[in-house]
Amino acid sequence: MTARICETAAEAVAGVEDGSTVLVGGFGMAGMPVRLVDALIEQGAKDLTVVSNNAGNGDTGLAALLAKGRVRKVICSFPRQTDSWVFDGLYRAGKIELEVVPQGNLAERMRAAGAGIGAFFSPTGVGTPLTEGKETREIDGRTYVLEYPIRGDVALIGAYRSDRMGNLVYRKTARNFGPVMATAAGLVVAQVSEIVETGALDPEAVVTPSIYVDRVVRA
Amino acid sequence: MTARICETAAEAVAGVEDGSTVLVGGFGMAGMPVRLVDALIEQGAKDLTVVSNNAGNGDTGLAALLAKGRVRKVICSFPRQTDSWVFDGLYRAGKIELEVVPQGNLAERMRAAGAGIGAFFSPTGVGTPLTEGKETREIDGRTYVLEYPIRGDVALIGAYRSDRMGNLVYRKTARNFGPVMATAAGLVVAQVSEIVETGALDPEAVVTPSIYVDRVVRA
Amino acid sequence: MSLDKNQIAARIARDIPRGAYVNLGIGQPTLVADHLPADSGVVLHTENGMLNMGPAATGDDIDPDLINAGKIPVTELPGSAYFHHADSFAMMRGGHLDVCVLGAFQVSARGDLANWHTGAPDAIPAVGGAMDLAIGARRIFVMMTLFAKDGTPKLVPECTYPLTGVGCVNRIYTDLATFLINPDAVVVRETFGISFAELAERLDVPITAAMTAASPGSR
Amino acid sequence: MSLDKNQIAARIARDIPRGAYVNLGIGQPTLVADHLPADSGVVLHTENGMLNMGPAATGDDIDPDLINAGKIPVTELPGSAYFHHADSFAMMRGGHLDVCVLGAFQVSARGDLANWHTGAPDAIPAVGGAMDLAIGARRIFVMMTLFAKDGTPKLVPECTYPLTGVGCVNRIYTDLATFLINPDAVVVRETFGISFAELAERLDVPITAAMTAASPGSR
Repeated sequence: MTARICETAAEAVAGVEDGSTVLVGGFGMAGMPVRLVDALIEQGAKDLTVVSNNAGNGDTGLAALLAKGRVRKVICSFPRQTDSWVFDGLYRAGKIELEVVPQGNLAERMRAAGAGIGAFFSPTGVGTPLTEGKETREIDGRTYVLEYPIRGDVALIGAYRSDRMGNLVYRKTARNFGPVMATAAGLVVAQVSEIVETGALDPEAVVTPSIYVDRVVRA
Repeated sequence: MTARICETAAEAVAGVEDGSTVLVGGFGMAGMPVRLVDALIEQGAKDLTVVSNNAGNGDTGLAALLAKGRVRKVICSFPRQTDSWVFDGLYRAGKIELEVVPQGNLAERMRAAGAGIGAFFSPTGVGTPLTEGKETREIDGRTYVLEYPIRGDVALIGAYRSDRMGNLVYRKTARNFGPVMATAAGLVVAQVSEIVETGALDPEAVVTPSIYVDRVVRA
Repeated sequence: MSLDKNQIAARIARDIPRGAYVNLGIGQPTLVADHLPADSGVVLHTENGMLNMGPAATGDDIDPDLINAGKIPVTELPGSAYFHHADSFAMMRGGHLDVCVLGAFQVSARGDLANWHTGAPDAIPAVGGAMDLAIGARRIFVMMTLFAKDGTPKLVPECTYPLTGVGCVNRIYTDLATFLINPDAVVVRETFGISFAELAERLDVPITAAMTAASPGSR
Repeated sequence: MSLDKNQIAARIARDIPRGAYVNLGIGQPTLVADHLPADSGVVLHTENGMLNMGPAATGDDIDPDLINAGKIPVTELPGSAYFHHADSFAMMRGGHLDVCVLGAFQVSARGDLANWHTGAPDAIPAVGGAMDLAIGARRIFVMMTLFAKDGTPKLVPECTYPLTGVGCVNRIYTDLATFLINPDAVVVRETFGISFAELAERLDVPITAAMTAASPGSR
């Protein structure tokens, strides 16, 4: 169904259930849907599993969600940053579970979820602690590890422009995980800088077609 | 290495060796690199395996390559068309080998080759004659079949515009297999309608980044 | 009165939800587009890489770069988007299309679909995107005559033709009746110019009347 | 005289072929960019979704949507292209980058790389794209000091830190020497302010002088 244009961020994140897996776009702050994460804090869903490249920066956005104790588990590639003190504290206190996934496997596992792929053999991480215990196979002389899809109940992403159907374009490296996460979740919510009339986006340059987008809010 | 802009189609296909696997873009005639296929006929490589969605239309392009007896095997999703008489004749005479692959598996197998994926579990074709004898696995209650990458020695693709580095954009549904094949071959040759100065293409709208393109010719 | 193909198409069009993303298979299913209300908001997908495809192109609007999966020139509507083949089939395989309407040679009582090959030993096999469509969309509607020209039913206990997909069909729209393929029964939702008793008599498949069998669990 | 980090970076820059596609890892490897000739045609990749990245941004050019993998604001050059994370890591994993330069804690004599984790039990694990880079590029150059601050060698018989990738390093550029990791030997190509004999004495890894061991088979 074509996307709904929401008036508020609260409307855009309404209905997220306790225990959900939430994919959160962004690489550091670029592409991070801060307003949606703030609205999710207001909304109150708890016991969440968050899938994102990082585990929060500073005290806002994802870090604030973590600080409120709403997140049970983080699946990410790079939790440790100079300004990840909220996550660091929770982790050292044993208050949050962490699954570290190599960044490319993280992206590809979500891509697999969106593309109907049941599992795939990746060469990344073979022979390292991050793939310990996983099934491996030698194919054509190279060793691969079997990786399974990561699917979200919800994806919160940041984009640049949306038309009224929900077609999205991004801006520079803020594109990052948004297009992949949009394919991999049951409910996809996009925070955008601008909403334009349908027909105003170049069909050759649409990055996320409207089929993947459920709700859009300008923020 | 950044792409070379070639003066002629002959220069663009120089060096293709006998026995090569050649990925040929296009869906029917849309996106079909006719000039490159013609140049390949001139160039003379034989004993080829051709991977393309169809097996030639009419008497030109891919059909002409087949008619010259240069192709040992075709891997495609849909050989039989109203104007595929060249292929039909060769096939019925036992002069050409055929591997029929569901269209999505064909695209995804080339994508896997380009993306360094060793193999993947696809739900497409399960329980049908086209996946007979292939490894299957039940994952999360659904049955999948294991599919392996298809890699080309050469890819011949059609695009709309290239800049001088080899960044490509396509036009409407002529995009089809081009971007995937460009990732999946050792030597990637693009026939384009127009070559523009580097910097003239919108970096947000580039579909095939120059890293994938080896030779470009205007045709 | 039994329905003609346009009447079947109209019947299907009525059952397509507003704003749905829909793929109409090559051949008769494309007629469904003519019967969608102008304000239906239905977005048509064509597997060769486009969303929000418009009607067939005529005259000066014909563009060889803009075709549908049947290789017929089409048009674009505001809000359309182009994408490459791997992305298009990821969209299909990943379950993002709401409805796909396909033709069929045979459908079995448990929803197996046979629509790509008659099994004739001299036929050149050609599958295209049929298998990807069959297993990909959330709901598969089949559009066909209920009986072949020789009078044999096309709704059968087990398909005798090679399968396209296993257990994938949700509904069958025919000239004589509409069937729901439910997990436990084939339910006749409505009949056209034939009585339920006569229908039961002419089919080798046990059928149930809708009044007793339709349930929220229907697929 | 031993080399300082800028001199090591200059040494690496000299070995990067013209027109190569290169990823420079976070930290010291980014210095290599400053030493590439203006006309090198080298195209820099950043794994967060960009090709043909320009120098770090300053002043008004700083754009929070345009950052590198180290989350530092950068610029774009003519001919750049943006793409999403799954596409970016497909590019890396698929072997399309010519060279990747990475830092390291340890490299083993057979080219195992350890650069993401010191193995300290209280460290929060964080891998980012390190494992994807390690196994993806055609050639991996490591840039590091040869000895840790405590004087222990970082070129070791077997890595004691957790691995990033197995057998993936081709060359090691250090302050005291440049090493080629060949299949059968660690070859010293050049030394800086240290004799071969002294180097052999201080390392626990058998080394060979270039004159006798460098061969066309060197990786």
